[in-house]
Amino acid sequence: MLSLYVFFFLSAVTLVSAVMVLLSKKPIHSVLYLTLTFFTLAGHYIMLNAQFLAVVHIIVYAGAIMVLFLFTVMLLNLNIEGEFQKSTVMKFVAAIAGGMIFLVLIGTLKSFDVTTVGDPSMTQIGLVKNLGKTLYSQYLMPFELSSILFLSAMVGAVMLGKKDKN
Amino acid sequence: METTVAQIQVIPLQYYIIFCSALFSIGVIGVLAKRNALVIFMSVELMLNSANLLLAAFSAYRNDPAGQIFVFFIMVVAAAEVAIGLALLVVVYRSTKTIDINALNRLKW
Amino acid sequence: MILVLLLILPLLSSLLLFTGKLGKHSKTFALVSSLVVFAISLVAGYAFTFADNKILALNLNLKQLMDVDIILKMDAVSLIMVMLTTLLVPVIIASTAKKERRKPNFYALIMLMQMALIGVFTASEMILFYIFWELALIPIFFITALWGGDNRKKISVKFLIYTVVGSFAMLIAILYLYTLTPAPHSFSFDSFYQLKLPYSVQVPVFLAFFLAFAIKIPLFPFHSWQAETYNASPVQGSMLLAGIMLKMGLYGIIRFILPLCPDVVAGGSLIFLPLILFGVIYGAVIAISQPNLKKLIAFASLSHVGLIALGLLSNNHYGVEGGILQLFSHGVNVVGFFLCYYMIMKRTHTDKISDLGGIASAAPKFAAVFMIIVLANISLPLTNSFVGEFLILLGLFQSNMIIAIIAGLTIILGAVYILKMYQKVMYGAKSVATENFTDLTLSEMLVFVPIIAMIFLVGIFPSFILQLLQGAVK
Amino acid sequence: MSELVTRNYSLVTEYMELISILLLVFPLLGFLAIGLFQKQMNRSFSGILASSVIFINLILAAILFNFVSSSNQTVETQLFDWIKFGDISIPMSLTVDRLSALMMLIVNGVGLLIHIYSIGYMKEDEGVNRFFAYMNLFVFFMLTLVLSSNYLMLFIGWEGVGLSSYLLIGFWFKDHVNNDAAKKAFIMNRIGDLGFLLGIFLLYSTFKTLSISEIAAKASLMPSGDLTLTAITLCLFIGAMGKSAQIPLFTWLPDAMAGPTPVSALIHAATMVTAGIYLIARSSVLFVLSPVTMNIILVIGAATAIVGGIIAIYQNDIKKVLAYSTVSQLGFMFMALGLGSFSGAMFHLTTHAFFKALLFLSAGSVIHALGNEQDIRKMGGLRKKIPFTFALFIIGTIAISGIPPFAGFFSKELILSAAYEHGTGMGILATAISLLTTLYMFRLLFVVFYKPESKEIKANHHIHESPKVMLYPMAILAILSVVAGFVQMPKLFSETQGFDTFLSPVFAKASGLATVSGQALSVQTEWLTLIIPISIIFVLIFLSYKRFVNNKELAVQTGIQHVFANKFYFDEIYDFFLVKPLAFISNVFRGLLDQTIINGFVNAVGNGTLFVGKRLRRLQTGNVGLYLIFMVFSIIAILFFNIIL
Repeated sequence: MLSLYVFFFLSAVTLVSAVMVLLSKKPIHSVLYLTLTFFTLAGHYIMLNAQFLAVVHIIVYAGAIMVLFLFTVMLLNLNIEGEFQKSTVMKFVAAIAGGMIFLVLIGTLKSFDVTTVGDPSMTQIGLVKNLGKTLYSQYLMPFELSSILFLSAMVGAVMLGKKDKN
Repeated sequence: METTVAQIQVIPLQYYIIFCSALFSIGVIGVLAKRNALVIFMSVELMLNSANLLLAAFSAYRNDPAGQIFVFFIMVVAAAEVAIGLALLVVVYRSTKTIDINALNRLKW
Repeated sequence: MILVLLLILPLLSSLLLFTGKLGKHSKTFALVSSLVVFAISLVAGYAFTFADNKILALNLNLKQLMDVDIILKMDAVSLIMVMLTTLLVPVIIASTAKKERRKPNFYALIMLMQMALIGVFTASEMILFYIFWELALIPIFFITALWGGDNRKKISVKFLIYTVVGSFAMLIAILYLYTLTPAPHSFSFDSFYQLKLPYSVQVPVFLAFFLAFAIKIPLFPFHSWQAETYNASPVQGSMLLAGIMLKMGLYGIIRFILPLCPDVVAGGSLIFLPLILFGVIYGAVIAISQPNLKKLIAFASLSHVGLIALGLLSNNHYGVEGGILQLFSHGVNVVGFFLCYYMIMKRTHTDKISDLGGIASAAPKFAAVFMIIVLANISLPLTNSFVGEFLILLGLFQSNMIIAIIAGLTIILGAVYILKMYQKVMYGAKSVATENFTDLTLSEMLVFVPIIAMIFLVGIFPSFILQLLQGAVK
Repeated sequence: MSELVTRNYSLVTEYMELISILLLVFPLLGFLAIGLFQKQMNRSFSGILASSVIFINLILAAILFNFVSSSNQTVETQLFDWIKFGDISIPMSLTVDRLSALMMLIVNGVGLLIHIYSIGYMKEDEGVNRFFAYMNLFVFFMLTLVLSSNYLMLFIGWEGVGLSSYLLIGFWFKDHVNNDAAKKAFIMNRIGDLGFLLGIFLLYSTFKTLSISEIAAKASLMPSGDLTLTAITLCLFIGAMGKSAQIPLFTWLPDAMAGPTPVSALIHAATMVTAGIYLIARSSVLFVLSPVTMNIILVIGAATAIVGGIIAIYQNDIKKVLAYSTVSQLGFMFMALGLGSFSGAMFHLTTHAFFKALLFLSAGSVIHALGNEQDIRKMGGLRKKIPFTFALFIIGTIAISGIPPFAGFFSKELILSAAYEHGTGMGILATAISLLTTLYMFRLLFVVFYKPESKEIKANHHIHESPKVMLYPMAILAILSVVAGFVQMPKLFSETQGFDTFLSPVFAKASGLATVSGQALSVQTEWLTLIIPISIIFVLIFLSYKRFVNNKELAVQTGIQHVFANKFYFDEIYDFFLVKPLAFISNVFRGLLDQTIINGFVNAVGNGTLFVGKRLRRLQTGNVGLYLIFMVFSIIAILFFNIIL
């Protein structure tokens, strides 16, 4: 039962802070609320017995991505309040769209259930050891490819960020 | 070890589905309602994360590591995407002095 | 192995020409390589006649990499088509005048075209076939768009889009049939042939294939690109189009429609045969009042290929065999016809029939050559197209008498437009344009030699082709 | 296989087979040699070469003829398999029986004489080499036609002679009148050819073979009046109508006179136009078994004979008169065929070949003498200027008019007696038709040779007799026209029916199958049928002498004569009902249907796409937010439908 309460708590915090990401006027606040969201999500991962993911999640999102966002805000001096707002109609439309997609997603996914349980002995899949085994055997090729993706992303970012000589 | 699974399954899978859908919808609303490119990026992150969480949930309920592996890859892609995306944002800002997406309408007919 | 050679050699030659390193010698090189290809095809024909099961096959199994095998097969029909291709390409290359300095790319495109065409005729696997089928479009598109006449860009784009529309219909049919093949799905022709499709499936499959081929051949009413494209392309392009490429559609009918939709062909003769039949008459009738020589050839060709299609779809083995023979003959004749047109065009710079006249007295050699080709076009006995048309009409006659009689009217109409044209172009008094008409030079005569040789060879000894077909037509 | 067994491989037959092949080889070689070396060849040499080729052929033909007539065998020669696969096998093979031997002799004999004549006639022409090449080509195809042992090979010759006829009519191709005539001849022939071709299809579908002898054997087992046979024979007859210039396909033949006169003599009088008669005689078994067709042939033959004869009376072009005469005579031969008298038709064909060739050559000699003048109104009194030609012309005229003892009399007599056997009415009709001949021929004779000289003749001082190279062949033909008839006397005079007996093996099967056997005529009636026509002939000659010799100008035509002179307006009718509509339809198809509707539709699809694209472009506002909303709503829609379905 405890886990159920924890789940509700974490979910509530996540959703509230996610909403706050959108509602805050200043970008910097949005970034901070987003950070909070990521932390609560990490909590969810732990609850799902996916410890490795939780750790990676913290490192990647809270550590790297958020820092990038913060740097961007800082460097470009973007922390201006309410500079541009969409019209109310657009916001309304957006809200409706969001609501509809929520309903439709639930409608689509609700029928899903865990019909076939995989190998029941594989209980500790979230641990580094088990995950690593899968990753380096079955998914070796995509794993290596993702490193190339990273490399090219890095090169791309550097290229784009570089100031024009002229 | 059976207990771990049982313990997880105290929470019905439907809860995760509803929660993740809600989070995803918030992301969608953000993308649609905001004009600030930076916030739109963040909303995209929200969507990615909701998908991640759902994958992890399915993975745990099905005892299948593939789901978690995919989460892992999605993180990789997300990280790369943010790096490139923010770099693009910087470039855009340099040329237009704003990050309002409505300024980026050069592609119209 | 020989099949691979047939594909690789033109490709290599084409690539070498694309580099542009050969400069002035491009034409010579292209000519020599196409002759080599012709020689190889002769060897293939020789090997074919001695092969046990009358089939040359190559099967590269590539299942590990993708779901596509490379299967090349050469049966009698393929052999005839390949021979036609390899015979005509040297003629086409040799026909380019020295004055018109063509860039190496021109020859490279022709060689690429040859490779694609040979691919179409030898592929025995749907995806491979489809790739070659579309690949053949690319060179002819550029030949038309780069070296064509007035309005070339618009017309070549129209041509491209038009034919691609048809190809997509075919692609859909191919993919659909693929899903019907038994469990480890396969694109190979053999697995397609083993399908025994119910009638309700045959109809849509037939329609899809028929649309693709009807546009390619072209059959009425999908022909409107034809005259325009012939008119806009350089003569070599028109020859490639009319002589070989249009045969792809007819070849397709033999390869797919006949084995896959036999019930439709057998039962539906009253639905599509009248349409094709109308096109046959239609082309001939239009040719009568056509003032432009090149367009006249186009409409005459429309009429002739329509007749071939009638034969192939006549649901009678004489019709099919005659159709196959006529595929070959028509290719030779129409190229010959275009060659004659080119000789006139080169000297007079006009293709309006009313501007010409009196050539026969200035150029007796040319008049004789033109006469032979013209007579072959109206299928006089002892020329190649007579046997084919005879068998086609015989087949039609046995399956549907009325259609055969109406189709037979082309014999009369053909004589009308051909003789009218020949009279106006060659006879009478000389006009301004033909005043200084010179007779054929030796090298020009040489280009005509294979054409005329084939006209008589097939006309007098058609058996050497017909024998090949023995048993090929089920 | 059975063929192999039954074939008698004696040395003689082998020689004969070789000869029958050589018959085709020589003219072909002649054509190729003259055709290919046109430029290099000496102008006078080509004629000699061409003639000697035909001369050799004539000797060969004579040998074959002798063999066939003495041994009563047919010579079958297999050349090679032409079309052979599966169950269809059409060989190139030759058959020499008595019928083809006869035709072969006519073709080569008359051909040789005309070749020699042409050496003189075409001497001045610049295209003389081309001319002789074409002539040899014609002989080649004509022999193919005559010798072939199956219908498809016969069709080769059939179309081939059409081609040579086309080439020779349009020989002087600088003038479009000639080309139009050539074109017309070819196209009208093709109309007939289509009928022939359909007949071949029917034959093949019915009998599964195209060999003439096998078909005859199989057909003789079928009942008389069989519907398929009727259809086949009708189709074949359509073919014959085209080639032999019968109503309604006869208008090309008078126009074909645009060609050089020797061509008219050889192709359009003596040989090619008789191919239709040959075809029907060849297929006699089939025709005998279809009485309906026979009646149609009879009607059309009679109609053609009358129409041709009437038109001939009102023509003013010397060659046109002869041309219509040919039409009329051919019609007469078809009548004979329709009456079932195949040997009568063949006999008349033979004699007609001699005297019509003679007449044409004499006409050519007249034209030659006058410097290419063909209008008889500008002639007259030539009797004294060119006496030799005159003498030959008069022999021809007498022969064609059927005055005894010249050849025409005997052959006409054979047909007339067949007609009287059929019925008295038919007999009288046939007699009337043969009397028409007298009318137009003697009109021609008197106007050209007897009438007072016209002013053109008086002004022309270059009138000269033709050279010997032209006159000798004419003389030989004249002799033949006189004596050829004696091989077959009327039954009253002689018991030896040379011609009938000679051809009887060929038609044996057909006559055995013939259903209607006419009642034999009494001796008195036969005498009457002989004497009355002859006396009328002399009356007619006298009348036309009165009418034409003294008139300086030919009378102005009035009333119905216009219709006759304008050949019953056949050309105009064709023009109005066929040529003009075809041209109109062609233009409508080309301009309206093809360009406006079909191409318009295709272009409209393209333009429509462009148009819609231009409009839809407006959706691309450049507003990314808007795009996103579209996207999200699309996703919603997709998911929504996913739930529903």
